[in-house]
Amino acid sequence: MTAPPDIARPTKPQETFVLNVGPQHPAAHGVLRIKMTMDGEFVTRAEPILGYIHRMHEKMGENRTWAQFLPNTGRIDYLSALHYNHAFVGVVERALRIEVPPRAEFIRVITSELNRISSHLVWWSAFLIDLGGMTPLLYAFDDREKLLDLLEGVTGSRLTYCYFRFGGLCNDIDDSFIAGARAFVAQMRPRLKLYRDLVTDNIILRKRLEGIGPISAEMCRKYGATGPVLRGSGVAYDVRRAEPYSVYPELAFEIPTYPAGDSMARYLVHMAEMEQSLRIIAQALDKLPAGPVMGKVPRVLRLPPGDYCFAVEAARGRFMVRVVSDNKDIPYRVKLRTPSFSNLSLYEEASRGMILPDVLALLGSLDLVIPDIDR
Amino acid sequence: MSILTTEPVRLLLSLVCIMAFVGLNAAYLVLAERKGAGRFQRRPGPNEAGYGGWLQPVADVAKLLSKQLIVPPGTDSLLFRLAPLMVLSPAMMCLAVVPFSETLVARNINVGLLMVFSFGSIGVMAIMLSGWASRNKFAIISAARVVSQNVAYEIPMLLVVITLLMMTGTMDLNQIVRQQAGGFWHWNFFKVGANPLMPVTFVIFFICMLAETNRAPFDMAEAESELVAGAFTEYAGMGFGVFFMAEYANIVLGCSLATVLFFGGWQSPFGLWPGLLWFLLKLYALIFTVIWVRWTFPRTQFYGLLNLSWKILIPISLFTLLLSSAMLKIFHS
Amino acid sequence: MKASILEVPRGFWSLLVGMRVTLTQFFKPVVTVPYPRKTLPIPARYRGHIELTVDPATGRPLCTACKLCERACPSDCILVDGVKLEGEKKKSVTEYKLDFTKCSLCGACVEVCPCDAIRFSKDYNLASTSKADYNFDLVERLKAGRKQP
Amino acid sequence: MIPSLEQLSARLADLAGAMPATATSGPAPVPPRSPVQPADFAAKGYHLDVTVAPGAVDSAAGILDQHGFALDTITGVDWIAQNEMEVIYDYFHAASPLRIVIRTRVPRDHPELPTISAVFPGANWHEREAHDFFGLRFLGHPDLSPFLLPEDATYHPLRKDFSA
Repeated sequence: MTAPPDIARPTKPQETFVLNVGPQHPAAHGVLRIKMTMDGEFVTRAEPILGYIHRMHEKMGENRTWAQFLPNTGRIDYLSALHYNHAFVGVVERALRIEVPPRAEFIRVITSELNRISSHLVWWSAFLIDLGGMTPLLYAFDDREKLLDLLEGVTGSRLTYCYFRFGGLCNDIDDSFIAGARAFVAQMRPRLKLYRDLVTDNIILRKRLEGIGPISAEMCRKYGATGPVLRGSGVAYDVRRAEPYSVYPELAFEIPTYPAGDSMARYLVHMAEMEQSLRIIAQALDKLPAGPVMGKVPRVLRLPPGDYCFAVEAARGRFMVRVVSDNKDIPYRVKLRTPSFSNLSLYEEASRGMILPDVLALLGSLDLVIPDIDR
Repeated sequence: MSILTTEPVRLLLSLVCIMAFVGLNAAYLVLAERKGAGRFQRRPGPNEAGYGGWLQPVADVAKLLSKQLIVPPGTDSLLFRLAPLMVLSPAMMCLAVVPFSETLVARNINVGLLMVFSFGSIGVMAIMLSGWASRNKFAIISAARVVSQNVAYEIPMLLVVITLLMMTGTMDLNQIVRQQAGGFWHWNFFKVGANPLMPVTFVIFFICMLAETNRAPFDMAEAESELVAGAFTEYAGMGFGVFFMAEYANIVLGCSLATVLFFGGWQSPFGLWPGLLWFLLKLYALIFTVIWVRWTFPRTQFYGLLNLSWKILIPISLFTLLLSSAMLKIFHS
Repeated sequence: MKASILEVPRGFWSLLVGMRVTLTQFFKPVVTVPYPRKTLPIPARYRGHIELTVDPATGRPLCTACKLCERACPSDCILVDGVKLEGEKKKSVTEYKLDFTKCSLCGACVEVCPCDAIRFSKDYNLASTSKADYNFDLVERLKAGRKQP
Repeated sequence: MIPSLEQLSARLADLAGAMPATATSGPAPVPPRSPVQPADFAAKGYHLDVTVAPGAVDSAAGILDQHGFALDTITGVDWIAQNEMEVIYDYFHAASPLRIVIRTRVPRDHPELPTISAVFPGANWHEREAHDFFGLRFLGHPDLSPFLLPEDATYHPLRKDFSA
């Protein structure tokens, strides 16, 4: 609910107070701080203050070899590590024109989509915690646990994966993974129905999200917001379709969009994306070719001079790696364009004049990962 | 025996019993809530202290008691200390008039219902005071919310109670229970002959009770994802523990009232063997529902909460009131 | 008007549907594992800290102290030293230090090793109040027989 | 209105042509080339590589804004050997697969260029970040206080002569 016009008027400074939400606050997942200037319970200005978990990944990139930087990518957005892996191996493969075997590409897609579902499940449950519903968290984490078990079986880690390699993968999947992934797809569909019954159709949730924090497609464009935020504003933009990479062109899936632009639309986009991811996984498992999982890669990686970009659709939107090489075995510059950064940048404009619970609902619906913003 | 029945001793005894009842209930309802939440979420809940977690409340209380009571600098220390006392005492007072069985009632006064509602309003003030005295922005917002929430929900609740009063014609709680004797179809909840919307009135009563006790999905006062812990943010140790106890004491009170008003109090559902056991069974069934509701729904938005009261509950309860009075006039005059 | 009146029973129904969901879950068995009393099997590819492997023929570490892992490590947490014993073609390891506080378990060392002399252990119950306890000496650990099959 | 590559190149070439070519002091890293270069997407990851004078980045942003582009990111590259600072603007389009790179070079000891945050409000944060990391001064920017770095930071960690 936005403020009626008489409340949204510019208030005198002595009539407002400053409320610091974060860096330690239950609604600030991680260490985001939002300095809110409040007029009663109406927020006149919400200014995000960043940098509490800044680690300077970009400087680290200039100090280690291409291969050594790869583990870092999994730690930028810890919830969609595989997509970030994918972008970085993608940029090196693009520069060196490395052929990736089809089996490896299919496995990349399968694991990435599993990762996307697990990321969305975390978002969903954390969002519901923001809205005061505790139980969905446990149901989502129950499902996510199965996902993590699957991914741990092939990658060796549960969260900050480092599974993709330049030219392929570090190891092949086995039959138990394929069977497990199929079983997961089969049992996730009824679970999504359960989520719908428990939460999505719930009148309290709908009242809480419908019409809250509307973000227009134009505002998204001006701020460079992507991912579920942009799709929740009715724009069918998905890097998997706009700048096709890997084997996504061979797979059928839809880009779910909802035109309303409110928090409910962003919520519904997330839920629909999980279904689409399941669809992609099922197709990719059916089409999975045999063969090697590692292509021919030069022993010492030296990228030809110049700059290269590679964008992927991470769970939160467009993630782009831009590297500049000066023909050495370490990058000259690594720029990480992270989706949460751009998505949060519209927050100040979008949140103006709303009341505190709605501002926090909007914050949750943007699907932020704080290390992804601060890098 | 003669000493026991003298008035001062009886008073003291009933006070001690009520305090023990509230204390035990608060302690074990916390455990029940955590265990229940666990089961709703497919996990076992606390299971380490004692056999299956049965000593968890003891551990909790020991922990809370051993903690330092911090009065932050700059607070209004008198009000800050007074608020926890004020929040617990009304709930205990009100339980004095609740008939646990035909004879087991501390104070059988003929305006019991009135007393419950008048004392019940004090609890709001206590939370407001704690928010005010804490000198904390989150607490102030919470205090403001609690007041407007409670004002908004007092109205439909009283309208519902008036609907009932027109049927019963008395404010004596024991008398109200006696009127519902003989089989569950005589309970007020099922008296659709007097008012076809009786179940709806119960639902309104239940919703208002949740809102008055600041329980999820109406826990605007705490709203931990927005206001940290709301009015209780600055409280430590047993100060916080008392607020916690008061919440459960209020739930017990609210559910007892619902039992008495709608489900025949200590009457048995088959018209046979009335007694304390039935009362407790119904009481805990209702409390289970309260816990069940909390662990199912997200929190309502603050304006949604006020809208629910003013735009939905009050019109419906006014309608039931009119319907009731019309039916009373037509069929019973 | 009609829609907003219809919303009341529909909304109430949606609440009942939600309560049905949680109630059915209430009567299902718990899914959690009581951790210290019961543990789950660890997958074969689990990445614990690295450990040295032994040559089954000689019983000595396979490591030849070639220092490839030292160079591959992105976090500089490996320090290897070795000597060339008489009558042998390759060096053998005398010192293998792993600073586990810096390790990010990326596996670059394991992948780069030409003679499969290191692998991931399955050791995850690591807790200490002292940082110094994580300066592992893998040769010592190997001698102490921690988790060697 | 999805722009075609030719239209865009023409408009941006006008812009780049109107400005004097970038004056490079010191050894030129690459042979002089046309300011608007089509690039092979499969090899580089973008379609059009436009070099403009530092003063023209805001007009370039204006042109792209008219055509419905969105700002992807702004970043710097410190070419310490040439004593220059390169600033790169990435743009993407939500309705077409077009990707455009606008780049400019400013002297390293005097890194000033106009802000584009009036055209793209989202550039505000990207420019603050570039200021943090490279010390680039965006003229007309509302607030260039440290953003990701600590609030009292006076250093610029991504300059190549910075060492912790």
